[in-house]
Amino acid sequence: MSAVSTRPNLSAAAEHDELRRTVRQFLADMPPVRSVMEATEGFDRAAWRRMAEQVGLQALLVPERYEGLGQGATEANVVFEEMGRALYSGPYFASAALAVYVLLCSGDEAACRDLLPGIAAGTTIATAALDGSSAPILHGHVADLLLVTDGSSLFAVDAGIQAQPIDSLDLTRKLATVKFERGSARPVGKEGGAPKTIAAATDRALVCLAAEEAGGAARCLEMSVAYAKQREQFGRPIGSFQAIAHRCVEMLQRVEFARAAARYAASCLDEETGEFPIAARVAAAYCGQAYRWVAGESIQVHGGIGFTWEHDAHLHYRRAWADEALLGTTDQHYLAIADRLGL
Amino acid sequence: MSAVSTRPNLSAAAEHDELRRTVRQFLADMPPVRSVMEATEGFDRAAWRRMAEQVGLQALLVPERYEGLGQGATEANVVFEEMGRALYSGPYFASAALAVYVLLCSGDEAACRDLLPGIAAGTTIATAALDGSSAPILHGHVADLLLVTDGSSLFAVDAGIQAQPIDSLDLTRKLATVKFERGSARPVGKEGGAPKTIAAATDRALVCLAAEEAGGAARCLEMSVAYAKQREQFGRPIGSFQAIAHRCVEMLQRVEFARAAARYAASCLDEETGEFPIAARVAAAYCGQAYRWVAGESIQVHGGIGFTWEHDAHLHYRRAWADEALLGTTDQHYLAIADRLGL
Amino acid sequence: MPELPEFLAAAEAWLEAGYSRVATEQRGRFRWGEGSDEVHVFQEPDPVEEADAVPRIRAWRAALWDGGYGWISGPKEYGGAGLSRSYEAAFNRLTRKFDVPGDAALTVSLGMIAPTILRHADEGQKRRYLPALYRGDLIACQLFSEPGAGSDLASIESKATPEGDGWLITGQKVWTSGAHLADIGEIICQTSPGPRHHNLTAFLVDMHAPGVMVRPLRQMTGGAAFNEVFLDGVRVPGDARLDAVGEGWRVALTTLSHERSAMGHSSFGGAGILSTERLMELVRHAGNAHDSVVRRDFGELITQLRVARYAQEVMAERARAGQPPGPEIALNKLALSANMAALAGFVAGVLGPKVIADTGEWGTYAWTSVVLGAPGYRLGGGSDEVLKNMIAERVLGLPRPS
Amino acid sequence: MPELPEFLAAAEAWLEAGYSRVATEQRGRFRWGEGSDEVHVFQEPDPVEEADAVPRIRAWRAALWDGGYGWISGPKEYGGAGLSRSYEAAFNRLTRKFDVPGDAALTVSLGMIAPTILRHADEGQKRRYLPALYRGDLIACQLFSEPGAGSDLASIESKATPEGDGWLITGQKVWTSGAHLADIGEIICQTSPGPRHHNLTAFLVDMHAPGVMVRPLRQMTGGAAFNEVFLDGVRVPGDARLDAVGEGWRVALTTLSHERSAMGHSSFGGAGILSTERLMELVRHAGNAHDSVVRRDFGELITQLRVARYAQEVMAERARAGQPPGPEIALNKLALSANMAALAGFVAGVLGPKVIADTGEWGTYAWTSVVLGAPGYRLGGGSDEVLKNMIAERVLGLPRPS
Repeated sequence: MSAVSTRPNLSAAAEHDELRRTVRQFLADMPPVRSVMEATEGFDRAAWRRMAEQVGLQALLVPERYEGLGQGATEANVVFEEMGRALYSGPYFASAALAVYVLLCSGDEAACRDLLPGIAAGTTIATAALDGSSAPILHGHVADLLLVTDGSSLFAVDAGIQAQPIDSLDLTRKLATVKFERGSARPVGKEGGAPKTIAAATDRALVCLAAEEAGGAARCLEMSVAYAKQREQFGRPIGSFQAIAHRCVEMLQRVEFARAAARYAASCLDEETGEFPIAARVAAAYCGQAYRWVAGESIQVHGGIGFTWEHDAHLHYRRAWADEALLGTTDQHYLAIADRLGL
Repeated sequence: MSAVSTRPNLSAAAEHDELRRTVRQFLADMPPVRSVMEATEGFDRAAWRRMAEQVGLQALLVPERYEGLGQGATEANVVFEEMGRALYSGPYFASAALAVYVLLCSGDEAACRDLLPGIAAGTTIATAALDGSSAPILHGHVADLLLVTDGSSLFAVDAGIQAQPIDSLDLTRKLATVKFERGSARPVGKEGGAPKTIAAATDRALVCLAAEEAGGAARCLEMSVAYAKQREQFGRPIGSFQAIAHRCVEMLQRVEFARAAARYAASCLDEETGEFPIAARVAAAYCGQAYRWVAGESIQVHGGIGFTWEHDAHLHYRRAWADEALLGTTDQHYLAIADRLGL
Repeated sequence: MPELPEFLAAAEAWLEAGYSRVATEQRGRFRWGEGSDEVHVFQEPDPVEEADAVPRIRAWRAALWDGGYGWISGPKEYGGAGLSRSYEAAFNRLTRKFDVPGDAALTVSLGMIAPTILRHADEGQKRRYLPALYRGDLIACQLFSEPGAGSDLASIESKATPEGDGWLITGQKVWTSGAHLADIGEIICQTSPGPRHHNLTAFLVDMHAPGVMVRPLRQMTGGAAFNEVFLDGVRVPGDARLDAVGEGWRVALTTLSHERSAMGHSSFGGAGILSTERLMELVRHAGNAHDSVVRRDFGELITQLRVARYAQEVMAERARAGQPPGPEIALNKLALSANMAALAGFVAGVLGPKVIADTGEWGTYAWTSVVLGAPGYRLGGGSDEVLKNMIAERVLGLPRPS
Repeated sequence: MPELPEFLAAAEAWLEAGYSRVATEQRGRFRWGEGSDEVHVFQEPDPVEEADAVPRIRAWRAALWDGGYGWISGPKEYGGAGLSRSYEAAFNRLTRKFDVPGDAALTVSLGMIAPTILRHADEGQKRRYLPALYRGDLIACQLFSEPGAGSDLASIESKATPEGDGWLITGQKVWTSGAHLADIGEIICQTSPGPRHHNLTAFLVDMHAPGVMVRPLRQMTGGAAFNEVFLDGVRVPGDARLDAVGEGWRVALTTLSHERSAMGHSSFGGAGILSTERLMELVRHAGNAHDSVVRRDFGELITQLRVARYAQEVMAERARAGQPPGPEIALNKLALSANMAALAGFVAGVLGPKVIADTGEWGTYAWTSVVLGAPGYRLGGGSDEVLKNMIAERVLGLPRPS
């Protein structure tokens, strides 16, 4: 489809059912997130290896010429929805989406050839810090490969990384302060090419994040509806009260629209339609807001029990609020949309 | 009380009950707003004269030395709540509050002596255009006296006014395009003193407008609750459905808080507390938003009938939306609050 | 079945023969200050213009029908072309290149009543009404709401009582669009004192029959997009009954689900008042394109409008893949009413004083129609509350909210 | 009755004698980067600090009581000073000038349970408990919520069965604040299988009695501001019953209305986390004081916080003028939960990445406690939904929502 078309083909959905089932089953068989989130690494190394060996998920977005599966954003959309539902705590988003997109968007053939196969095999855990600051880095404490920028150029660092995980709002996606030796940094892409590469990679990664958020929101809705059917107050299921029922409908609205937004943006990316730069930020803004809202309302529907440490509601709530500051805030997305439309 | 205190005395409320009853009764005895709003002048001249002669409302805020009643913002608060409830369509706000405050804030003793007695007696209808543009002027088509500015100084114009009422959103408060002879303009206050005078007068007039909006919102709530008790759907009063009941509670919340905000700001003005500049804009922003929201929800509670021309709901809705642009928008109030607090 | 390209080539030739092309640069493109600045929120046609337009629309439908394009996706036995919906959609896109009358005035006729007839009518009724509706020989309206029964169809009080071979209908209907143009009306009446939802029956009533009186209903915008319809002992024949006695509620649900779908379709930001270009021009001309608060608000509004469109396209694609939308289609209607309210807030903020008084400046005061129309969107086509009840029960499987 | 100035002069002298003055410039004033940057949303005391604090608080209350300031507005027959509430308020303001322990840990004891006892207890109970509570000899907690009965008190399953002269209580309570410090608890139990709301009775149970077990309940913030309390065949004497058998629901309503009032009191932006100065410093240090979107949002937040304060002051004034607030006091609680949510959104927006990970920067990550605590405000002290039902029925006179 030509680059000027703004309407992507959305027809591939059905054939992804199998992929969805596989990923969902794999994630269901993993150790529960509560059992790993308090460990230092914050995820299960053995399951990470199985994910690579049995399902090959880390290779999903890596082109075949770099030993990947060469799948598109549409397939990633399905995988990330499932990751979000399961609150997967490993470095999947950082390594298999963010870092992969940075390398691909850099256009640095040699770096891709050297670095992508390890990421695809799951033997290299990569992450990226794209704002040029010393802010904490996603999964920095388990990263073998760091993509960083000085604001002008990109560098890959794969040795001498000193990292310290730190307290963070999201208990299921760790952040770390990272120091590394400048000397060990390898330039990636053209000198001065970082801003363009980062902008392109950020748009792409945002679409994965949006799908993850849509999946998380869908899970919150599911828990809420199930609870509203079963919990009785005043002699009847609380879901029969309009205050609860209508809130669940508003949650459904956001979940359905969030899923559609992420799905649509993914199709725009795969088909290179002119709508992509808008659709990416629309999905990012909408899904982020939707997840935050749905996760909050889910606590409310659950009442007291939803406010306890033991209930999973707060893990979603924490994830949703932490996402807000990961790759730009909602307001930044809104402003980007105005810019890109040429206002 | 000293100018640095931020806590006004709020105890005068009880003694205003009599004033409230008088004004409410007077407004109830007037021709219904629907019968006058489609006439060219948009209000009833005879009732305006009775208002001056029998109740003296036009003189309320005019100091006694200018032949007024010398009442304060607290008394005006009561009167404007009632005006808002009744959707009074005459030039009361423009003449008895806005123009009076502009003259008083100008500190121009001679102008006050010459012009205020006529306003207090209701024989002069005054209005003000404070943004220096050629935008339509509130009640300009019936104004005997126009307070205008060139952005630097203030002027009073009382002859050669040519005005044309124009279509406006608010059917119960007319606007007009106005032309006048520069030659007949009399300077008011110090040369270059307009910005200061206008800022002070605007804050004061906003407190009256806020009270009017709180009163309008209270009326919308009243109509909605009465309808929700009486209208049956699905075999029971609609007010017994949580969706309607909770909405009415949210309306009540805004109405009560709006009334309190306007009342509090009025007390701050009367007692010259340091909180006044903040309280004025807080009341303006909150009451404007509250009225707009409550008027809209009131249509929704009334269902189809609320969307008809014949029902009064839309008259409040129109008034509420038109108020937004009268003396600054909500966003401008928010920004002013940030400025004034020294952020 | 012709291949799509052939079909389109033939269609283009047919259109070319009868209608002039719209210059490409005029099409869809919004230009500040050009032409009318009207902001259409409801169809509130000028009576004079309307008298002129209706014959043109009827002629266009007749030409379409006679050319074989009147009902492209319709079954052949009722005069349709028997092609898939994608052919119909492609043809509709093609017509935008030509200067032809729109079908907006026939939204109820073709978007709501015809599908109801296709689903609920008997063979004879289908043959009689479907070609006539698609050919524009008949225009239909929907007679559901009553002053005492807004959202609650089960409290309908209009009564149909058997008389001879037919029925005698008496009652009052309200919020009817286009009743003054309609030849027939789908009416729901009480036919027994029986239990709620089982006491209703649907009929197709001749709007020109003696005893039918149509009166315009003025809504808060000032215009009259709707009617009140009074029926005083109107005789209808036995074959005017749609589906069985007591099935009126089910018939009404079919019509309502099409209504929501038709309304939801306008929820995305592609054309007309929701056009991105038009909104940007508004912001620029109002002089606050550089105000970052306005830019942020604009980004938020566009996000809401686009997401509604994306969701609709994803749903449409699922439908094409054989998963026709169920009751969740009503989510689009909820999005539409929310988006209209958001639009009202945005334009009022951008225009400030220019939206409260008509200074004659092009494209400013005209936006009051959005401010005044927004509340109607929350009420029409199923109020937000009624739709939420329905979705809670039928999509989420929650106990019936009460 | 002493005149207020005399009263205050004497009080100041008394305070001066026992406590040191807080330097004026320290008082209330927030300074960026100084001291702890903790953001207190719930009382989640450190167990060690708490062990230290409670004896100090008890000593302070005892000194107050013995000095005649322990219950200034209380009736003389129960040891109060019999003065008006304005004296009490003036004294409380005065104490802020001195380095004295606050009464925050006694909010339930003095703000909720004591007023309930004053209204519902018999003469003997009043004489026994009121002085002890105000003197700090006893600390009370509230035992209402249960795992199966959150907002719906009528489904309480804890049972009190008559045994000898007294009762035997068995059940489980949850969301109890300060149960681990409390000497007595106001508990609501089922005492008959009778009709809803008439089957409940209130008791004052000794928290040190055999069979009472208190366990901390960890909430989503990570801390444990609340407890679970298990009662396994706890024997209470006959005179532990508060008001008549079957009156438990009415007793509970009294306590709850005081709870809402106590919670609502924190809804305004004067001190602590809602302090305007603290928020402005936050914005400045986050580096976006010149961002007009942030300034606009700040103005909006301040508007909400101030209006809540103004409304409370207007209500308080009405109360002083002899119109004590009715159930509409719960509007303050609704405002509080909305304002906490608005605050969470605002600080998260201002801090961006700084609120999601603890980099050690002063006064940044500490605000996560607002993000994590906000949902609790909507649930505690009557959920938004339950309060809205109550207000709809009792303030607006709507039919009981269902």
